[in-house]
Amino acid sequence: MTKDPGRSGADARNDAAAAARAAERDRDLSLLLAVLLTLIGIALLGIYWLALNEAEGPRLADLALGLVPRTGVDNPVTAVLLNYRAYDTLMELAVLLAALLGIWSLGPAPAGFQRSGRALAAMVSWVVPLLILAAGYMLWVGGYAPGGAFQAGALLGAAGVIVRLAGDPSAGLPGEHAQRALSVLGVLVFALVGLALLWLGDGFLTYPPSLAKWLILLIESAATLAIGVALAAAYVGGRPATAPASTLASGKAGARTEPTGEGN
Amino acid sequence: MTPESAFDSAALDNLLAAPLVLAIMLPLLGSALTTALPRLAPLLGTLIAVGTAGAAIWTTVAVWTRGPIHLVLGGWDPSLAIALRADGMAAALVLMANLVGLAISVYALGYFRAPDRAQSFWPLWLLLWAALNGLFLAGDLFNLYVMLELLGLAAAALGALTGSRDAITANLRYLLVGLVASLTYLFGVALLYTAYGTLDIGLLSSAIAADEPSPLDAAALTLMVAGLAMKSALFPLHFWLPPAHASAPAPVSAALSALVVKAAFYLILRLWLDLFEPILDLSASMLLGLLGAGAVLWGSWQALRAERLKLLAAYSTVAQIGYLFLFFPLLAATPPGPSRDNLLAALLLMALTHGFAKAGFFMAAGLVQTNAGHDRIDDLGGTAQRLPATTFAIALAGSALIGLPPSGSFIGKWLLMQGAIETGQWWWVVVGTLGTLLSAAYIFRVLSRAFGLEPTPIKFVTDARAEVPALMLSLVSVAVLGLASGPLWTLLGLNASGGGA
Amino acid sequence: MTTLLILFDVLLLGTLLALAFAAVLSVEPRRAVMLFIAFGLWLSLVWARMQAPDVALAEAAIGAGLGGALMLAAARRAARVRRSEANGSTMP
Amino acid sequence: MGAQFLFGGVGVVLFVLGLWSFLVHAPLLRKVIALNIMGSGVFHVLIAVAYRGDTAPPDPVPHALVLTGIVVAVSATALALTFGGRLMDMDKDGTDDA
Repeated sequence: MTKDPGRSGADARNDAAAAARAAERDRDLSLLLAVLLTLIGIALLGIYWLALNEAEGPRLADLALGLVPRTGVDNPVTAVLLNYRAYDTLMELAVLLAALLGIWSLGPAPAGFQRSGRALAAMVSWVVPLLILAAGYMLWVGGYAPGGAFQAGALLGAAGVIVRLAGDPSAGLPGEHAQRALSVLGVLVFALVGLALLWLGDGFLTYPPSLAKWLILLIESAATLAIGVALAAAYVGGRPATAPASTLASGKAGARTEPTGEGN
Repeated sequence: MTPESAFDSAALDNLLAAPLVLAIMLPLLGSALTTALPRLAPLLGTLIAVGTAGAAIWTTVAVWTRGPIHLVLGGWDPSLAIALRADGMAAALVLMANLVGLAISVYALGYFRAPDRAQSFWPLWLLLWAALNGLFLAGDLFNLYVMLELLGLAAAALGALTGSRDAITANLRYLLVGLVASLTYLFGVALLYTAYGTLDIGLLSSAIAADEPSPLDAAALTLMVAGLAMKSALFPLHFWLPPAHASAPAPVSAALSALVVKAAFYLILRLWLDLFEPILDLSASMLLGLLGAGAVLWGSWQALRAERLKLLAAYSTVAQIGYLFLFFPLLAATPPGPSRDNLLAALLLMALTHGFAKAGFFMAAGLVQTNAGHDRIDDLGGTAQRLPATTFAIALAGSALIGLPPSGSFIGKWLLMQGAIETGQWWWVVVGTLGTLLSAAYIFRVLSRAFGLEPTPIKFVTDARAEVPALMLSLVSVAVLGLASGPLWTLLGLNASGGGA
Repeated sequence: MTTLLILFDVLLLGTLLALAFAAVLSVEPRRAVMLFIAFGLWLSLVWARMQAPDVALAEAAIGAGLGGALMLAAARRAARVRRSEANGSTMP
Repeated sequence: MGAQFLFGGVGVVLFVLGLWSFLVHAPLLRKVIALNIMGSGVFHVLIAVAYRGDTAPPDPVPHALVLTGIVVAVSATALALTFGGRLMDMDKDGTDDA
């Protein structure tokens, strides 16, 4: 059904005639699918209309908005993300970590990175500090206005992308150890706060109202750093090179070990 | 916030909830720790694995002694917050998944000898484990989406760990299919939220039951089940499974085939029983049964034709998942009562047996592969002499896959056939029999190669750390589950399904 | 007044759909990514219009911004591979 | 309700469009773009459901769900594109690491 995503060009050239026939067949198939999916789309539109009609009342809106004063933050979306449904947000940080670990497991970042123009490099010196400042502002403002950990983390990640585009292959990220520690910071702090509250008798991820504001800020700060580092590291696209001085005996990670195809 | 009078009950709730929370949080924390301290990964990972399995056993014991557990996180209104829940069915699957997980962890200690392999494996494996426990214990539809994505990403990353072209290609496809599947599921969730204004499974269940059946419910069900069917590799959406499972490292294949696919199936079952029971008619269940029958026949046939041991095991998973879907039309045709409970227990018994047996089979196959340098079935001669314990594990797991007595799947299949005859759906008996014959053929094909005419072995166990877990799992699938399946019925009596919150 | 507002909304949504179709239908990788980024930014505009500024910010920064950057890098890589193949530097 | 249907309807169209493109286009990058548009469609439906006119405050719950979804989508995009990049490198080198 799905084609091999990475076909080499060589065998594609070899059988041009067959390819042309296949292309024709693909066109027919894609047209057929288009008709089919149009019908499905129309049906789904009807269903959506039904769903809108079936709903009585404001769904969760009034309940969620009404309880915001007890969540420790004023921005309702932050209240949902970090209080009502904090468990989702914790797991979402885990998803980001899974992606990053998956990227790292494929080995070091590929070589062949090309530098961009001089103009960009000059821009970096003032854009990056600005982005970092903006991230801090975004994090703080998220308590009562649009913003929060994810937007702030994204700005940090964007700073990393710009640094890499300007010629630093490591996107301004620290060495391997620091990178590993920072990228799990969000999950670690979040889960530990949750478990500590369970231990203290409040219940898992159940903040006491008097502390809620500060606990949420703590979690959000950790999450911002983790998201920023994870996004920038994902953009780098490979395991970080180990700084040779700071480690004892891991010449392995830096030396481009080829995957050995264990057991295969 | 908690009123003084309610404090005691809240404290008790906390204690009851602790094992559920720990079963999810321990592996998550473990993943963070093994990422941050890669050199200690095998040690930390093993400790966390033991702890997680302990939390899972604790969960099962808690459900066993006190009945279903329902925990609303955060102390908010149940419709607003996320709930965790464990009833008999969830507890049984959690127990199986975590015992298998522990065995896989021990096996992995011996399998991933190269440090950077181990450093990649442990954090991802613990994330996968957290996602599995999270899925079995979730009580919220959107939380299930996040868990599904976590499961999908971690599974694809683990599957590609060998770094070979085949593995990356197969797991990229697996990743993409999984993403389409979870978005399809999410669309169904969005429709349900639009109509009913909550994401909690218990509340939704009552809301759906209170309303007239509408096309909206049917559409949401279709979208969600279609997405999950893709993830559980239901025929004909199974195309991604054999290459992905066959190309992964052996401990990962074991986890993917025994646990990950089963989690998606479990969700279909839960949605079917908990949410959509009131709106279902026989035809929908019949369709699932037919697809299951296709899976049984096609999967077994392909397993018989497979040239490599791991590919055989992967196709056998397609077939075994098919068996589980055969139960849907029978459940739909059986009114609530003891015979329906029997069917449910049989279904669960087959799922659990397959979990243990397939994990044991893959782990043994991995040992054969590392020992012989290949896993071509035709060239397996002498394996019984070189790896007697491993061959024994394959034979045991194989007999559980066929459904020979006294394995758990023997009882499961027996009750399946009985149910088919009782409800007048005799054609499933034909499918079941054909599937059993085919599975006997593919298992004996492997064993006849492995037991070549060569001198008798000197030592039964050659590599304890790797062979014992495989052997244990196979033994559980054959002996423990078959001979001592009684407790399962008790545990299932503790179901909260349909009860609502 | 309301008809004007509806007209504005329809225009907003029409542009969104047009960008989505263009992104999906373009064959050239870099062009497709550029259109996707435009789609993401426009989407965040629509979401801001629908009283969802938090999500709009996140979509602009994460969905369109970082997602787009990742895709652009992939497109550049694909183009480089194609170029080196066209130069006949591939191994048999 | 009219506005909700108008906005959400576009989400449904985006979902179906993305699904179609995912099924018929082979190159990885196009599949990833298709997936992202499919996801945006679902998110758009949720945002539309949250919208309650220009005067009433919107429902924050779907907003939070979408925020979560956006991060999940970009994670998946990053992983898929890295897989694809690895395959491309293997093509270029003409080697198979196995």
